[in-house]
Amino acid sequence: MPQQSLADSDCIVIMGSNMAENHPVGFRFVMKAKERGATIIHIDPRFSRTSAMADLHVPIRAGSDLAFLGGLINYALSSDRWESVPFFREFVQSYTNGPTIIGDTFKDTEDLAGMFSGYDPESGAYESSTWAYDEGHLDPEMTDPRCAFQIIKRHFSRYTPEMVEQVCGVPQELFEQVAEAILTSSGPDRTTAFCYAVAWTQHTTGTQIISCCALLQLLLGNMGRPGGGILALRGHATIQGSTDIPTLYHLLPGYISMPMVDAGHLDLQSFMDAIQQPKGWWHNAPKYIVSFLKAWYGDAATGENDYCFDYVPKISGDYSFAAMMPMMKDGTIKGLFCMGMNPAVGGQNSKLIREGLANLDWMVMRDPYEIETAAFWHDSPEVRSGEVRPEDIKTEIFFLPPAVTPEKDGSYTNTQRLVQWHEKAVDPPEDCRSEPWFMYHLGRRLKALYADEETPQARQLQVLTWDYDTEGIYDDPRLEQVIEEINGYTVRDRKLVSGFAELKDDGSTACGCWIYSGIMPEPGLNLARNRKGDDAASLEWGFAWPANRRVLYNRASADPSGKPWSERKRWIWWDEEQERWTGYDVPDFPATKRPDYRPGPDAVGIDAHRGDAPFIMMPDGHGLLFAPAGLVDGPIPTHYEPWESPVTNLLYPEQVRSPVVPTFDRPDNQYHEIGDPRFPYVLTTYRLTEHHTAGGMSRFVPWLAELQPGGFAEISPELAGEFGIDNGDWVTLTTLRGEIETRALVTERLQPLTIHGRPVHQIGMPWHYGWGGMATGDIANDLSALIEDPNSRIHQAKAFTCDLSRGRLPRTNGASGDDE
Amino acid sequence: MVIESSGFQRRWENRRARARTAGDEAKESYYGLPVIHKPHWDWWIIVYFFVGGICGAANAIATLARWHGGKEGESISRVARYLSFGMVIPSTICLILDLGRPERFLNMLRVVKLRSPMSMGTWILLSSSFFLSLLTVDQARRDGLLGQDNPLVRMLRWMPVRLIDALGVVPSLMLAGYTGVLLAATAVPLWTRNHLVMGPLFLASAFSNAAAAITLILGLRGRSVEGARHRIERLDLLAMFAEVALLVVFKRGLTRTVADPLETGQTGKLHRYGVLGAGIGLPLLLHGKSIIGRSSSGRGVSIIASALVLIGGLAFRYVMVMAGHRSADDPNATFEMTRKRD
Amino acid sequence: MGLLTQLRNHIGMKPNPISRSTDEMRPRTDGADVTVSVCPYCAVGCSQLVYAKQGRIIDIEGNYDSPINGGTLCPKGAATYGLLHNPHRETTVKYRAPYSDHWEERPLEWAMDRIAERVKQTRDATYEETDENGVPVMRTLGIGHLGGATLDNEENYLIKKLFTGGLGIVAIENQARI
Amino acid sequence: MMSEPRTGAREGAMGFLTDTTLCIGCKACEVACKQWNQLPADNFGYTGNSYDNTGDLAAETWRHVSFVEQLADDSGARPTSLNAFQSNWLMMSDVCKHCVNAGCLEACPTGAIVRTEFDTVIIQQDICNGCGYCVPACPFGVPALSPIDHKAHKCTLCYDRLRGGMEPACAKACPTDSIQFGLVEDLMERASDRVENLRGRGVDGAYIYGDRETGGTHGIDGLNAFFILTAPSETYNLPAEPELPQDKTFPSYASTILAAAAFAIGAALSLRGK
Repeated sequence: MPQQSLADSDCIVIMGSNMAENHPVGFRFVMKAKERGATIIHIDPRFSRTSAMADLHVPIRAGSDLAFLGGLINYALSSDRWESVPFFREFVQSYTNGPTIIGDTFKDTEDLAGMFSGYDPESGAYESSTWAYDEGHLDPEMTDPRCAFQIIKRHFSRYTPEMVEQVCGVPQELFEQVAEAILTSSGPDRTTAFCYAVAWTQHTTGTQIISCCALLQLLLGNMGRPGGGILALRGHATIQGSTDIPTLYHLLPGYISMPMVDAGHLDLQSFMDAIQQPKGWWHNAPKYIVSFLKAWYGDAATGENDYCFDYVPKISGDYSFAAMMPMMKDGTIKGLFCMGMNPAVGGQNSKLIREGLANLDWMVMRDPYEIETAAFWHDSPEVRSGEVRPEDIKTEIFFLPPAVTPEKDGSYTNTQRLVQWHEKAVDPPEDCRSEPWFMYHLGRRLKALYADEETPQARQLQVLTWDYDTEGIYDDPRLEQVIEEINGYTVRDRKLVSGFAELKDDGSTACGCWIYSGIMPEPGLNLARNRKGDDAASLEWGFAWPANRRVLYNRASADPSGKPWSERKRWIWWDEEQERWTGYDVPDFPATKRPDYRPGPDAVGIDAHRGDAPFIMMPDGHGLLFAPAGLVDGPIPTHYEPWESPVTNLLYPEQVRSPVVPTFDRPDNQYHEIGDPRFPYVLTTYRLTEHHTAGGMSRFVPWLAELQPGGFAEISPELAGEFGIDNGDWVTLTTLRGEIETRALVTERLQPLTIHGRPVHQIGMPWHYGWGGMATGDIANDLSALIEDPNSRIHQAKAFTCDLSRGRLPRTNGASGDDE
Repeated sequence: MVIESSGFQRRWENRRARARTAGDEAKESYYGLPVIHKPHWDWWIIVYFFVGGICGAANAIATLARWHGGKEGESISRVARYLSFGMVIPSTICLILDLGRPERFLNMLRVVKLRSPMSMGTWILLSSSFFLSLLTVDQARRDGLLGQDNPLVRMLRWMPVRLIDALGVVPSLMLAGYTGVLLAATAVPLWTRNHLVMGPLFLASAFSNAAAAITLILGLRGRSVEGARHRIERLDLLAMFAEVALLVVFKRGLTRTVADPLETGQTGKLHRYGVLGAGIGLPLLLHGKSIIGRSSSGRGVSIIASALVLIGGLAFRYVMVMAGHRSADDPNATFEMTRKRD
Repeated sequence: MGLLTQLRNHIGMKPNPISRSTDEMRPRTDGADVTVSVCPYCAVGCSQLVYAKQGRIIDIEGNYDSPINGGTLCPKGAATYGLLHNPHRETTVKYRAPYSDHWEERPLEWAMDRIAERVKQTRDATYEETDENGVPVMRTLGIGHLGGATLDNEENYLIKKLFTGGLGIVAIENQARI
Repeated sequence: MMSEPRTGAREGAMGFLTDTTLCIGCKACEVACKQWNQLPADNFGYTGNSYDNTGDLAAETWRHVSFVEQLADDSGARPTSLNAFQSNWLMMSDVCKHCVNAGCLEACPTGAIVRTEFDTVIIQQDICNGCGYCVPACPFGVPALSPIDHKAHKCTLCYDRLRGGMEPACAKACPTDSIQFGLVEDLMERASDRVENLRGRGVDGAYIYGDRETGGTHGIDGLNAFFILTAPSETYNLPAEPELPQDKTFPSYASTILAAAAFAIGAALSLRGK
């Protein structure tokens, strides 16, 4: 949902995010909603600048978000408002897979004490066949005990307000205030929005926390409607773009999976069969895959050679960020390109990462400043303490300064899928060059080196199309050609397509990224450069993929018969005369499919969906209360304790942690046991308004460095009282991965919570700081561990445990920041 | 299974007294940070107050001594005039060097602001040094320093000395006193609390310093000017009594918080022992015999006493400026002055 | 200016003496050319106006027209100018030889050639055409890439295309994962 | 209804309304001001004063966001429901008040500090000779001498931008429009409506700081850059009833002249030969 739509919300729940601090301008719209009488709720372990503006701040134990959301689901389903207002039941019945009967092979965590059926102990993974639907059976009344709705109800039945108080530390009356606020602000004419960020994703159950929120929003009918939905607040300028056109190991552009050996993607056909879905939009997958291969390999890609499918490398394992670090340390990865990223501070277990960097043969560093990742060999805690000497580090490092945003053309995709073009104002100074320049000229050089070789690796590069014209004083590649390639064109006459609907799977079209198709419908017309905003959906400002739709699944903003659920929440609706969908947004639905359309028996793809099935990407067009496939750690969100937690799992005592978490059991990455007495305090890391992620773009900028010039950890007065620590004293934090010293900001904004009847203290620490730049401090990520969420492979930095002690580290030459 | 709620009360009395938090530090005032900004003034301005005060007072004494004094008055007037002229030069230099941009000192003449003591002070310094230099030139002529009979001397004889003398008194007196008003017309609590007393206090101190300086010079000049010295000593004592009185009035007018810089710390000690003790108390003691016996004390005593007064005068200005800094830095002093008066 | 006006301006006559330069004061962006950019910091996507004169950026502030930020910016967005112009910014190529304890200056072209050679060298040494059970994988695990969340979409496209499609590098990651 | 004007602001006076109930403490104003005026970063040091490491207005810092944490009562209990509008963590962007009668302007002996056609107060950098008398003369502690060019500096309410018809940099950058720029009479209208609205929504501590009623601003006669606060002004390091220091000059002159006369007579008597 677009940020502007928050202004129409009746209740905004900010959880897993500190929006006012990390997305201040996005928070404008929350303030607008507040001025119109919306209730703002901030659920966070810490009272932060977001809580200061909220009507309700709910302190919660870091890592227990899912228990809280489960509590909300249980509260909503057992509330009389949910039963009395017909809208809720009708929304769930017609737009979700509530009525679907699940096969009897499925066993819930209630039956198997915290586990789902289909778990294979050796491989440590679920096999999802036992979660399948009982083909074709529906119970519209949703009373059958095996229908998804009833399974959900039973699954969350033990997430009572008392349980939430025990697990999350949130007093019952506070929990009920939140639940009532959300319930009364949901309905036909009222919508509640959730805003979240990495404090939800960065858990070993991160994906499930978000799917639990989606489940709650489906039950409350807040999906696809103005002022409703879930807004992911992403942290980098184009982190959304970098997952759409991914520099990620497991994806090809347009969320098409990389070919995987162990998933049987051995040739093009098996690959396409695995991705294609009989029903729903993914039925078109082959068109996008073939067009993508034509874009990369051009004329070399023909029907005979599977459109050069073999040249696309296949993955057979985990090469995510966390896996790459040990691969560097163990010598598998010998060369590294690091462009605008600072893993020596931002990566988990950053001491291991610095050791990995020291074991590389060569590294290419592209950053405007000499950040810690570029300077690890001559200035790092290990070098300062004498543990490591530059003379022992073999890494050959090339430091090439890049152009900064206003010195190069290009587009960013922001947190609401909006692609915006930024124009080049001036040429970059001296040796600074833009990334396209670097990639294009590196590619040209490599093509030359491999020009007359016959090896398979040479062949792989030779077939790649890499011929862009250049312009400007530094011979930058013309980005317009790159965008044309991304947008897609008909191969014969290179005529640009107007959208992914025109892409074919017979090799007649080429398209670099199908979801961005339509961004350049005509040569020179880059929709990302549109700059006509208005105070509705601003369709003339930039280009939102897919096809400029601003609210996804906005068909759900109309009832099954196509009429808006209410005048106040009108968004798109069926226009009987024009016989098409119309409204304030581009309909995320076939424009002319009547609401009462019913598919024929052998209908395929999107035609197989009914006229009242808003979720066009889902196989059956319905929102998933119960996810039969797609997530590797269970079809229904379940609360498991973070990998390191001071308390056991009250809901599932036999299964404290999620059973399928990928771990890195290595001597340099040890984990703490549950309830480990040596590390009794919950530690959560977070960001500040004044700094940017690993600090590379803020600790070196004087105006920002002076606003938060030194690292600190936030401690509650009660915890500080036990150690005799006063505001401003030095403290030391230790985990099995490392120990750091920092200053204590003793503040009432943190408080101990009662978990399982005993007090649990929480410590908060910003993770921007490092030894470089003008704002320095010890690196918080020296404490965190390499561990991953099973679905997204993101790490756990929002809830792990640590020990606290007074005073500084006995460092020999005062390695850390200034001493007083 | 039902988990009964712990009915837990979220208070932590049993823990050790709560640690001092960021919230605690902002309870009394904004983390103890100053509300107003203190002036940058230190030694340049302190010296300027000292020499400026003497310059103004000495010129006034010189004029008054000539009108009333007869032969002894003449010698006092001569010493006072040359002393005053001697003090004008350092005053101007100190003022200019204290400026952030000394090269722009002439900008002081761009405007006449009656409500700005510094603007008025500039014009006062200008006019008093103008009259003073004329009178000093006349004095030099009369002492034959400019030669006996040359065109310059003949021309100078036409100078309406009495008129210039009369005109010069007012700016000189103002020069001696305006420095107090300069401090009073600021937001610094110590200075502005008792603004009416500041001018007179500085004036009194200037007179006692000038008188002491003249006494010192006469004392050093030996027996020939014994009578003149006794007269100026009388003025010195009068000025010192006035200064003590004004200091008492000043101190009583302050509340405890605002007076704190004069009570505690380095400025407090310097005030009690330097200004009051050495600067006024000791000299009065030394002159004690002459005060009771209504006779004049010996030369040695007079020299020591006047030297002490001068040191006390300098200490007084140092204390006033530095205590002003502390007062400006103390938020509670400012809040005391500006609390809501409903 | 006549002596009289000089005197008038300089000897205490005018009560509110506005100087000539104050009287002629203009915004420093007068006459600058303006381009529309996007803030490089977080994902809210604030639109920025970049003022530049003679090839040098002089001011970066919010763009009123944007429906997202409507001219406003956060502290980081407002400091974008400081990201470009500040004493710590590196503008020349630096090279660290293995086991050395200092940076050396190197020409850009030399560095690009050397990088291409090192890539080819490492790639050839670690290239797997097929995995152990004969499945064509055409990849190298010897080279990795980090970064992308702050790089333009076009850049990400070229990186993925060259590194994965052309060189078979699979260990490509960005900040979306940390 | 044209009520009696709430400050002495002159015709066409422009100013700031800083509504602290909308301030999210993001410090965009501090940075936008420094960026437009190209002010260097000044102090470096972790203060521990909650999130305020800026500390105070200074020669190179013309906007300063203050933070005051008021979460726990003495026994340590935290609130479970917050009363409306930023009651537990006060944030406020402090700035020069551009007083209707400005202490710095009246004190300035060189005429460097002048009142512009927008009724704002600026320090003309081509005139100021760094005498520093404006520094102690300001009842709010705004101007300061720069350690770099030894001249006095303070917020100019973006006089150069106003001359170009542009909005001041901080008001433009403020994401939640806590800093609003405009004609003082309009802003005062908006402020009084806002205070009424706030009081209706449970913020009964809200008031305007800088008009004649609250604090009277003795002699200052109102601020062109005024605030809506929700706590006693001392909490934000603002004097409750500041005075215009220059109101004391004439009485002080009078007492000095009297003393001078007395001393003249005293001196004359004591110098008279017996």
